[in-house]
Amino acid sequence: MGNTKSGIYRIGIVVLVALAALTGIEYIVAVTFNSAAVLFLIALAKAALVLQYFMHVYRLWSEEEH
Amino acid sequence: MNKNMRHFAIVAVLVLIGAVIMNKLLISVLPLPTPSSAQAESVDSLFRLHMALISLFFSLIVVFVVYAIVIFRARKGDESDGEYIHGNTTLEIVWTVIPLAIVIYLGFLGTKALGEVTQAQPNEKVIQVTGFQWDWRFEYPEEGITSTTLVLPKGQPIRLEMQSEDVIHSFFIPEFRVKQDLVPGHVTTLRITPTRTGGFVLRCAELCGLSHAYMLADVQVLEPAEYDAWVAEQTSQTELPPAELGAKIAETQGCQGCHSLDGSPSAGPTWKGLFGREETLADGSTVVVDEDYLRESILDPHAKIVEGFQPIMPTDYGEKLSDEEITAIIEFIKTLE
Amino acid sequence: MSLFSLPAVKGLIAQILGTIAGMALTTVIRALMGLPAWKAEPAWVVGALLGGVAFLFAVGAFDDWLQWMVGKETPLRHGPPPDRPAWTRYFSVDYNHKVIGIQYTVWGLFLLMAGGTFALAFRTELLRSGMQFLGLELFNNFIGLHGIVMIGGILLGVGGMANYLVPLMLGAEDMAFPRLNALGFWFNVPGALLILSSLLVGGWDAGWTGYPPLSARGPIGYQLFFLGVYFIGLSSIVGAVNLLVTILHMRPKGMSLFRMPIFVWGVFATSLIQLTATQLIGLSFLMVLVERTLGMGFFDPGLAGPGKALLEGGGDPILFQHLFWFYSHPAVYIFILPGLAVIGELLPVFARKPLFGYKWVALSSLAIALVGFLVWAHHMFVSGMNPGLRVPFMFATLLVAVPTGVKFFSWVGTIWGGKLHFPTPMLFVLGAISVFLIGGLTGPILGTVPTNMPLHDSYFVVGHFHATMFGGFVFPFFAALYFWYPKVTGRMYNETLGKIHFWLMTPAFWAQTLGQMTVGVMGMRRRIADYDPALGNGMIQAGHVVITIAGFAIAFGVLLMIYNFIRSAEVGKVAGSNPWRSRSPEWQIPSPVPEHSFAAPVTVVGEPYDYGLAGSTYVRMAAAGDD
Amino acid sequence: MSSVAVSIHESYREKLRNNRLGLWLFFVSEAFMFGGLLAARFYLWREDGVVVRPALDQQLGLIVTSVLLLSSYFMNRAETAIAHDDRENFLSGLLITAFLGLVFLAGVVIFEWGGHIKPWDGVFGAVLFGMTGMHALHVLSGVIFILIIWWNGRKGHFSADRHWGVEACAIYWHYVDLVWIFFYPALYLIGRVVH
Repeated sequence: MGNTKSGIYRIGIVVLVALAALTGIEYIVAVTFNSAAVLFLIALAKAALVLQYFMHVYRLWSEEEH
Repeated sequence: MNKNMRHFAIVAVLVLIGAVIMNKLLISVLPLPTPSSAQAESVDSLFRLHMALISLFFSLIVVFVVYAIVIFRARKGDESDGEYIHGNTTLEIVWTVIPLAIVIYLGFLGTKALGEVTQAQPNEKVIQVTGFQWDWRFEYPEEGITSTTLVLPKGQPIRLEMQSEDVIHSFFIPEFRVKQDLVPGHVTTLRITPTRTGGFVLRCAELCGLSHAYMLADVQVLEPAEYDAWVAEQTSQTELPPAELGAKIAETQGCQGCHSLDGSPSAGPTWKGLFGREETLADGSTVVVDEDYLRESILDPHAKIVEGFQPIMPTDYGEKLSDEEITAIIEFIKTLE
Repeated sequence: MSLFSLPAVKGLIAQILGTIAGMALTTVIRALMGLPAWKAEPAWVVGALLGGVAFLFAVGAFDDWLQWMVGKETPLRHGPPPDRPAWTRYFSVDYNHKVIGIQYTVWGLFLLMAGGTFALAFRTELLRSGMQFLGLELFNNFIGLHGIVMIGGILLGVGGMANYLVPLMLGAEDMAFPRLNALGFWFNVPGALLILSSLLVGGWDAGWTGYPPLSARGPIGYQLFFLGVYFIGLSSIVGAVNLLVTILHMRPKGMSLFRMPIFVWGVFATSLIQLTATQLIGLSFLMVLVERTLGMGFFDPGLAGPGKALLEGGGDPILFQHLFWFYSHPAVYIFILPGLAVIGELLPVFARKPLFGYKWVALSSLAIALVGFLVWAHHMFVSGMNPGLRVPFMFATLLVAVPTGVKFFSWVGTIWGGKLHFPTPMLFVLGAISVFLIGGLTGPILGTVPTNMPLHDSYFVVGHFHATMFGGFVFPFFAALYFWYPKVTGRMYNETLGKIHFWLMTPAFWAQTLGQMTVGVMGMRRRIADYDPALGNGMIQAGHVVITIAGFAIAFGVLLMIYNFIRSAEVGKVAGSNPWRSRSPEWQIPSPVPEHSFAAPVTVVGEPYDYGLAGSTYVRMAAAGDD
Repeated sequence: MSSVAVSIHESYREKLRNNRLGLWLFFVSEAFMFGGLLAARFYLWREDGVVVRPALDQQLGLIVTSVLLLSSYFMNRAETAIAHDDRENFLSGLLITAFLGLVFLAGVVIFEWGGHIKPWDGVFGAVLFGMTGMHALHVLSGVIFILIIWWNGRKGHFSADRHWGVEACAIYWHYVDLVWIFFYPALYLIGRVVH
């Protein structure tokens, strides 16, 4: 999807959908077998998505253009 | 290199001499009170080992430093540099690994001694300890005794179950070595087996407000036969006259933590000559101390505050004390002319 | 020039007005909500908070950012304020790290002396058993004030050394964020004033640790204490961000991490702790603050019991201790790591020999910082916490001895075979080693649970702690003050007075710390206004006399130092750029350091401590003439 | 001339590098504070050693969580837009983000805080208000930050080359979202419900 504007928008939507899906799964886990460990792992996965795609944590250690 | 070897040999001898002197010195400036419980033995032997190690390492560093100061000091006007030595990896590893081994061994010994100190004993006697600002109360559930003195039979393993009514306190008798906090909302335990008869003082070791320094209680360790006699004496007391009962309640409730009996100033008004006195209240009005006023001041202490005092008295005596007990306290106050 | 145009004075006035405004605001809001309009506690909380913020706005700490908010750019100001005398820059928001370093140091020295005065007051009270002149309430207030004011002073002292020295030692132009740097200092002024003014509203009597439930019920002074600590904590955090970015990003060409002066390593390790752990003391005090103000029962067990318990109680005082010590134990490493780094920095200069095992010394600082995060519960061995935590925390605590040992052995290795010189800074370094040694060696006995039981909350702990603080911070800090004094002022201090200071303070401190340990073992508890003269077979009285006299001797020594510094700034002999023949970058430029420290970019071409290696250089300035 | 321009550009890049690291270090610092609140939650919300939680409105929890996630998407969109000099999407993205942030705040302040648990209700009230209050404070500051950026953006500030202010605002906003990712299950999902 690359570096074009629409490409990044599309990545944003994909990440949003993934986050929404994970939130839904969280809710289902909570009302069915309520495992704190699983809930914590899902939260970690969501956090990783946000860190990578929204917060661009990689910019800290990459010399980049702007 | 040869010269260094000679230096090291001299230093090694000096370190050993220094360690022995230091250990003697430390033991004389750090005089532990006479150990008086079974737990104290475990603690003290570990204490002595620590003292020996402190002496050895103190001597090691200090002798090296002082020796270097004497031998390697620059002569007047000498602006030259010292030897160009960057470091020595073998040495670094040695002085990392040896202390590591020592501390792990110390941790192991500490764990073992901790096991001994907290070890549950067969036929433990349970005593309930309550701490409050700024006094102590001891209850003996088996015998049904409530006391302000902690009386213990010698040689008997004791389990203290401790609670606090207000803030954090800490149970500490130096001769017994062990210590444990009393935490509101928790029941904490401490095990003691007294091994020496005599009188001791229990001191609160956790800052608990104004009179923390004076939060003390007497501790008596008795021979088992004497202890039985004490129990018999305590349990035979029946039907005290109201004023004497009131005195006893006032003592176990710790009233004298804030209200003196001899007229000396404290956190609350003194009880000496209180009954019938005219008090000026914080709002400027006056009131004559009678039975109703005293009863109100116990049940709802913040209703009328005497001038010059803070509204700090707990408000839960209505729940803790029965009507008869409050009457008894009032009778007791009446006797304090 | 009118006194009222001085920014610091404007700030003070604004703090008072802000406090009044906050109180009025609270009263109006309460009246609008239909509550009784005046309630002292919330009014003071809001007032104190607004007052502190008002100080920062009025002093001008936010000026540039306010401009940025409306889209304007502001060039970095340099030099003294244009239309005022040069000295006024020390009472203004100034962006030069050297000015900020001096602001930190002087304000820190002031707080250290204030904290020391509290100590002398209650030390005099303890000269004899029985109550003499302080009274129980004031005594309890003073021990807490002594603790927290000293901690504030130490943090400022650390900040002073770090801010002044780190950019110079790295060969950097300034700190990474000069404006943030200024803000970081100015947080401390309203913060310290809040703490000191708590005495006016009843004080607080739970000691600097402020354990609830005691701290959840006392006078309003607690709230000012909490807020004051919060401000000083903010200063720690922004200062740490600044130093870490500076160290990681502002190094000149050739300055690899393992070529930095060892002091910078100490600051780096310290900043890592300050950045993270400080949040926890802020949080724990904030929780008590809202427990008092809004009735949020974090620490109040209340009516705990089965069923509806957690809606009506269930708070736990032990949680506070976990949160509190998560900062407050590593905090002592915040204090000592820069101090120990000063020892490592000065020894090679005065031994004319490389620092022994540079990498090991550097990494031992990091190791202490990291292990320091895993040992907090050794303050809680008898607190009633989960007993299963005792053994793991005992092992972790004992581990701290290993990297600390590496430092001691490396120091000995550094002076062994050197050409030792003994001016005042070197004397203080050697004094620091001896004092920190006894402080460090009495650590394991407290870290081992069974021996901790009799010693916990006794004066033995007081002795141990003061030895680590004096050996790890005070002695090295004084060494640093004497050492860099010629760099800062351009003149030498008076050597004789410096030596008198040392020979007065060192034996006095030894007597004090051993005296404290002695009475502690006899059964003297901490934080008590009165003690039983019968303890230690009646010897305890003599112990307290020794401690008190020693305390006054130390105070006199410190006054001598202050006099020396003030006087020598006028009459001291001109020092020249490098009186100690040091290799570090800051000594290769003129004294006092010019406004823009380095006239030309710095390049690092060698190792920092190659004393004794002929022809080696550490740093090179491009304009110095060599190719 | 050109060499001066290059050096200014260089210094902007250096500053950007510093600013980024500084902001992330600030996040690390704040993480310890939020972590302390989480630790308090798991320490205090237990009964007989079992993790519990109060009965909260699950619908409300899902709604505010979704709103915050959605706002993060629009924030990302705004940042991407300015990186490509698309001023229109940049400004609209910011406004939508700020609006969603306010919706989140309203959900917390009006509906959650208006519920049956109050701050003085034992550890349930204390922890609930402590966590949501501290988070709401960050959301509020984030909204103000966004509005300041929007105001300046409208006046023509920021470009594809120079928009550190926008980037800082964006990652701050995402950080607030990140915190909620952990707070949401801790408050609403984990543990046995007590009454």
